[in-house]
Amino acid sequence: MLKNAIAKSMSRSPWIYHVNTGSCNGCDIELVAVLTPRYDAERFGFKLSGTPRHADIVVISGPVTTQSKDRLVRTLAQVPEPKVVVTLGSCPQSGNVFKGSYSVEAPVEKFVHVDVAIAGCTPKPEAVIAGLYKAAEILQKKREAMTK
Amino acid sequence: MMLVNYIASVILVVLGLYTIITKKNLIKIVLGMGIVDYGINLFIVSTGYNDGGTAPIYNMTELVSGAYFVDPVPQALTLTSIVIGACVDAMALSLVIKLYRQYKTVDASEIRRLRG
Amino acid sequence: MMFPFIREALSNLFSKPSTEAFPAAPVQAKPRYRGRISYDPEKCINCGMCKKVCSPGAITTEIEEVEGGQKITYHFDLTSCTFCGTCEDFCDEKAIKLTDDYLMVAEDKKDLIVSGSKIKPVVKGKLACNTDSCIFCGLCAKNCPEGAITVDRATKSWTVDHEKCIQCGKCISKCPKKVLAFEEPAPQGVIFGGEGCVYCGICAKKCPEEAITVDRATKSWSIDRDKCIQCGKCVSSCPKKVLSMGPIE
Amino acid sequence: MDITGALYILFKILIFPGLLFAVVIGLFLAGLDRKLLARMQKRVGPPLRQPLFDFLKLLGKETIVPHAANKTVYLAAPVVGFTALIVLALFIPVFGYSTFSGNGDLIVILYLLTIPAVALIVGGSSSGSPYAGIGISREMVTMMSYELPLVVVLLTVARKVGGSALCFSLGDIVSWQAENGCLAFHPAMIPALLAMLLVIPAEVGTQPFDVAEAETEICEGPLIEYSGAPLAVFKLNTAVKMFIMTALFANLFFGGIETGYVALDAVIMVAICALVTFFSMTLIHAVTARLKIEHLFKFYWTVVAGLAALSLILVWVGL
Amino acid sequence: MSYVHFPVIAVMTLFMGAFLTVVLGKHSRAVRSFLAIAASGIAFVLIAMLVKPVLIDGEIISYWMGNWNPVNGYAIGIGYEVDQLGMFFALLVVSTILLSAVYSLRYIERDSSQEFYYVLFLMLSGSVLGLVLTGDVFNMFIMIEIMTFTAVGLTAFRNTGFGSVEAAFKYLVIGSIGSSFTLFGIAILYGQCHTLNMAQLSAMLSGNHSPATLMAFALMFTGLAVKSYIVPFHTPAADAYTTAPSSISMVFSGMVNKAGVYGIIRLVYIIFRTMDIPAVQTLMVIFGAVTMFIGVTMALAQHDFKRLLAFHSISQIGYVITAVGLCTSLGLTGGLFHAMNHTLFKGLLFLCAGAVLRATGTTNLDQLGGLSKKMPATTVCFLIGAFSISGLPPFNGFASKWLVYQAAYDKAVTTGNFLYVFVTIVALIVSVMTLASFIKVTQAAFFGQLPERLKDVEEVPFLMQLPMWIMSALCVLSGVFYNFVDKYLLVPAVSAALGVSRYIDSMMGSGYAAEKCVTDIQASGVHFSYWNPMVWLALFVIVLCAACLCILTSKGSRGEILEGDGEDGKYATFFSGEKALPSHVGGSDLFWGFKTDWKGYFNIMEGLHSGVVNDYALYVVAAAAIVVVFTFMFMR
Repeated sequence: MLKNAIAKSMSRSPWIYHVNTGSCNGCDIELVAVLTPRYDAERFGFKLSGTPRHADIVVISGPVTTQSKDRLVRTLAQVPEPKVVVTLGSCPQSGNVFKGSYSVEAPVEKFVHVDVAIAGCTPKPEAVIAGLYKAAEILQKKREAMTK
Repeated sequence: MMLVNYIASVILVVLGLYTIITKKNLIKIVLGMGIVDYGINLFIVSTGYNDGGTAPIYNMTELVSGAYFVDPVPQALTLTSIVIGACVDAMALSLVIKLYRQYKTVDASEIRRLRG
Repeated sequence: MMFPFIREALSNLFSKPSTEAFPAAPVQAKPRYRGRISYDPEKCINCGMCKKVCSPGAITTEIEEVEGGQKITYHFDLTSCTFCGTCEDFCDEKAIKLTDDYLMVAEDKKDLIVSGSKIKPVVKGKLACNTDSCIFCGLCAKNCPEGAITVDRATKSWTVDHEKCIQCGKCISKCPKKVLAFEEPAPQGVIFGGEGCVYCGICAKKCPEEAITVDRATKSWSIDRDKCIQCGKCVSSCPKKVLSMGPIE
Repeated sequence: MDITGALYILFKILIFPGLLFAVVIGLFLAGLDRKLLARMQKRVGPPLRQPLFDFLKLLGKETIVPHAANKTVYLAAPVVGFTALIVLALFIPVFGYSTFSGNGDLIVILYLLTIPAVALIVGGSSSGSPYAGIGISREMVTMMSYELPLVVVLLTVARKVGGSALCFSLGDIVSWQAENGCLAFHPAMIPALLAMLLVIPAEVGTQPFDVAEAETEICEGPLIEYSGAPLAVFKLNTAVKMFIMTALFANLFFGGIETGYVALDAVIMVAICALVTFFSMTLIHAVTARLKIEHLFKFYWTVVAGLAALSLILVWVGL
Repeated sequence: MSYVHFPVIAVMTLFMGAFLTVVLGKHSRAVRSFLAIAASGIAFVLIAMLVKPVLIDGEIISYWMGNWNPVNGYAIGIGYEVDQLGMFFALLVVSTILLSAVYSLRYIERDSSQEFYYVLFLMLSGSVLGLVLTGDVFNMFIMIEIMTFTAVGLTAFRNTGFGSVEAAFKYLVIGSIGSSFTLFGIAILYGQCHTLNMAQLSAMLSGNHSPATLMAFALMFTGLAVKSYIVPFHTPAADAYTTAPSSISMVFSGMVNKAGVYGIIRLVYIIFRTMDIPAVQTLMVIFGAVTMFIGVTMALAQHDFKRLLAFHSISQIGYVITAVGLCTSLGLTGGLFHAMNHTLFKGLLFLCAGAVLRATGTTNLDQLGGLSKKMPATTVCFLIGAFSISGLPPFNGFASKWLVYQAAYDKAVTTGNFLYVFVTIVALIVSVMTLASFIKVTQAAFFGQLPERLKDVEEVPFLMQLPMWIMSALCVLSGVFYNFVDKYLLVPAVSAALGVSRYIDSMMGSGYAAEKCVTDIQASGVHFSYWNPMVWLALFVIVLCAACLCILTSKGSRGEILEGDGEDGKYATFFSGEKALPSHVGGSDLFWGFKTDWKGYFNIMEGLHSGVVNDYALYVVAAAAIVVVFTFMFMR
């Protein structure tokens, strides 16, 4: 019973940790916009946490610059399982307009497994909500898989 | 009259304290401590004084009726106190030597590594 | 007042929240929102202009030789797209459109790639027979599905009805002496009519491959045939209609 | 002690007014706080059960002990804090109904209240993170800040109730109010009441006074390295602390409105707790921004302590 | 052999031990260790054997040296009088001695001229034990003097180190001024009463104070206050505690300043019996409040582990003086209990500081960090000590501080005096500040990042851990089973302090007190009720439940506790994604928010603690002058 309750709570209280790997701040702003009264992601229990240790969902924005690559990998390792990795915007998936630069390591999939990709440059807050919602569901599934 | 003794002892104590407070030289501070000691010793020995009393030594042959001797206890106290005072002074002076070796000065205002 | 928001906070408490009930009630994007790309391969003339103007290089093409021509596939990688809309602007055929679908969320990256393909038929020359080596066995005629070939062994004549021929190539494969073949087609290309040209240079501007050079001063028009991809943009954009597509020398 | 008595005490400890009651009401208040805050910001806000979801979710996460941490202290700290809070819950009567009859001594409460904070500090410190180092320093300064007004408020109440006799017992304070009316309606106690309202958010650590756990500046401060079950217990501690502080407030200032029926009392108590939560935490949270640590200290030692001292002086001159 | 000889034998054993050590112990480490342990052990056993007759049966042992019994109601010889108050302190002293001796065995093994260490150590122990057991004021003075210069010698023991000779010199100057004041007071008293016996003095002085005896009171009070290091006489104490070896710092704070406190209690409660005069209460309470506040704020500003502890010693003595000065049975109980607790937890903390010093070679908080992984036992002991001194329940500091607050506020509401309200608030705030400064030590020395320099640190040997564990256990036990402490130690001691006539009677013959019209001090105050022991059961059950909760949930999930190497990113400290570097938030970085708000105050305080011995002497003399003036203005 407790197991079920925990699994159910997983999708209802996902805490987000946001990693900016050299983003232009467009996506970052939209992510914050998601918490504003108009979109209010807190309805679903989303909360921005300040440290990866508290996080369930890691949101990556930015094209993963060479400088930030190690930090990203280290930070992701510090997130306790179950965790879901979400890429926000086009940059982490492809590098977007920075593609091919000597200082850009995108796509992020080279280092981590990405669970949900939210495309857009920047994504509309609704898309962010939809993406995070999907991530929360994946989180629950991962938890259920863990305890099986 | 013992009043002079008392006044003198208080003056000695005050002078000693004055020395300790105002003089920067460590040797002078130690001397000040000595002066305080002597003032107090004078005071103690004065408290036991009885005018016209003899030395407080039991000697049955010389003990005549009506004769009395000074209080022996303060004298014993004074002796003890002098011994202790001498110890303290010796200790203080030895510390001054050590201090001079470490700090190369006997100026109290320079010897202040421990502060705040 | 030390706390200017106290009144607002209290009045908000008793008023309706301004939150949109998003996942429950779908939200229409605002007009002119640039979202998911839709691509109509039928309209596409494979000019490649979109690919050229795309700054993040989100558009890729694949050309595959298939039966009946080249299969040309366009991939629009939404995870790489900046949604600037330049490709839409540059597409003369209106084959690309940025829709208002903003929900570009996927677990699998493939879901975020919009693709479309069409088969561009290959132009073949006419069927011809080298009658010098032909033995007029008639196998070709027998195998022709349309009955376009007529072989007369007696008169040693071999004829083909080009109207009926569908260029299926069965005859070629059946020929024992391998004397049948499609003729080399005349190379297609832009033909410059000359008469009436005002040397405006629109064709040069429209050319995605910059194959056309127009010099107004010397009234010269030249084309680099190697560069030309025969997209036909110059033809459609010519104001004086002096350009045409056709076989060239 | 016979078996029924033992069971009864166990009931008190584990269910009402001990563990279960405190936890449920604490989570309820925490949820209410978040919901009302959201509504004040024109948001829908999380459901009332959100703190419960958070708690359960954290239980299901991995518990990572960082390499730099001292494992024993790191894991024991939240449990110690939680234990202290539950003991506190037993000390704070539901108006007339208290577990240890009349033993709710104010000084004991004051000191037990420091234990959760100390647990947080020591736990954070043992995690070995420099962010936690900054966090614990801030938490400690916060504690020093609110302790002065809290002490003065408690002494004021003790003087008001006890007169010229020593009265540190919360039970006596409540029964005094039953006879003489709630302390909240005594004019001399109004400044103390306001001071107490301002002390609660710092004690609990909500928005303008949450310098110690400022997640945007120092990554949650002492909690930075915590994950999983220990973090869940820490979050639970905050929720229970909300209940403890508001219940303490209810007993100190609205003591005498008991009906005699324990269930009804409990409902009234929760209602007062909710009101206090709203006024002291939610409303202040909604209209202010986070203070700096030195401003926080100054604020508590001047404004709040001043209010409390005013009340103390008024009471001392016999008002 | 009757137990009446035990007190004298105990004192003599220690002095003989000192003598034998200097004769025999020069070359053999085993011999001097044996002598030190044996002497302190015998003293401990002898005093412990007095627990039954004195504390439980309530007997007061009076012992006349050389059988010089009083003649015609006049004391002639030197008397030893062991009442419950003296016994209480004697127990503290002998246990401190024994534990310190055990700790010293390994602690000073790297030092040279160890035989002198033991000589001075045993002489110091003997003098303090003699001080608390004697019934003669001049004997008391001599013990104080021996105590002072042995303490000075021990302060300067590690005289190659930083500032120890300087500290010793300052200690000597200030201490000898204090002793001189005491001697002066004793001389005046002798001039007035012609006796040196405490009981007889008490009988003669109670209720009739002439200007001369008031002067004597003021001077003796100042002299003993110097020995108990209350503000403004605290300056040499801070220096000496910092630079002395830790085993000696423990002795200083555990018994040397307790000797001063004992002297003050003896002075105001027994010899002069002035404690029921409100002016004396005010004087002591103000001294106590100022002491605890200045002590703790100075401690907050320190960067050195031992110096911080030294200022805490001063601060805690402030609590004791305040509580004792309230003159209620509650206050006296609280004060004595806190004195005892202070011996335990401060001794423990100094031993921890010593362990850190031995292991790392420094006590500078800015250079330490992360020791908890390397020295787990020390860390646990330190935490117990820190929680005890900060007064967290259920440790012993809480029990005694709780009594102090109750007593202070009780005094406030019963007298209606606002001063005591203020004192209560100060006491409560000081407690929080104490906690704050120990959090600073905890963070700076034991938790956080381990500096590269301290990679090879090792835990101290078992022989050094043993005293620490014993004291930790005592800290917890005396907090939890506080009722036993109260019943067997505090109640007898308090009633002895208040029961002047019994003291006089047992020394001078029964009926002597009544003859001189001496009445006991009527101390008001309810007897306290502690929280229900049932709470402890509750606590236990709940801890169990909480632990079960954790275990239960970790079974239900895969959330087992994971540990790993720092090289693995998962277990590295979160540095915003950076590679974990040794960056430690140490001693001087903490509490800057608080310190900026108090900048003015701290600047003044740092100016006052100038380190110049003349300034310190000036404070002593000025304070003595103030006490004299106060005495003459308000005690007539």
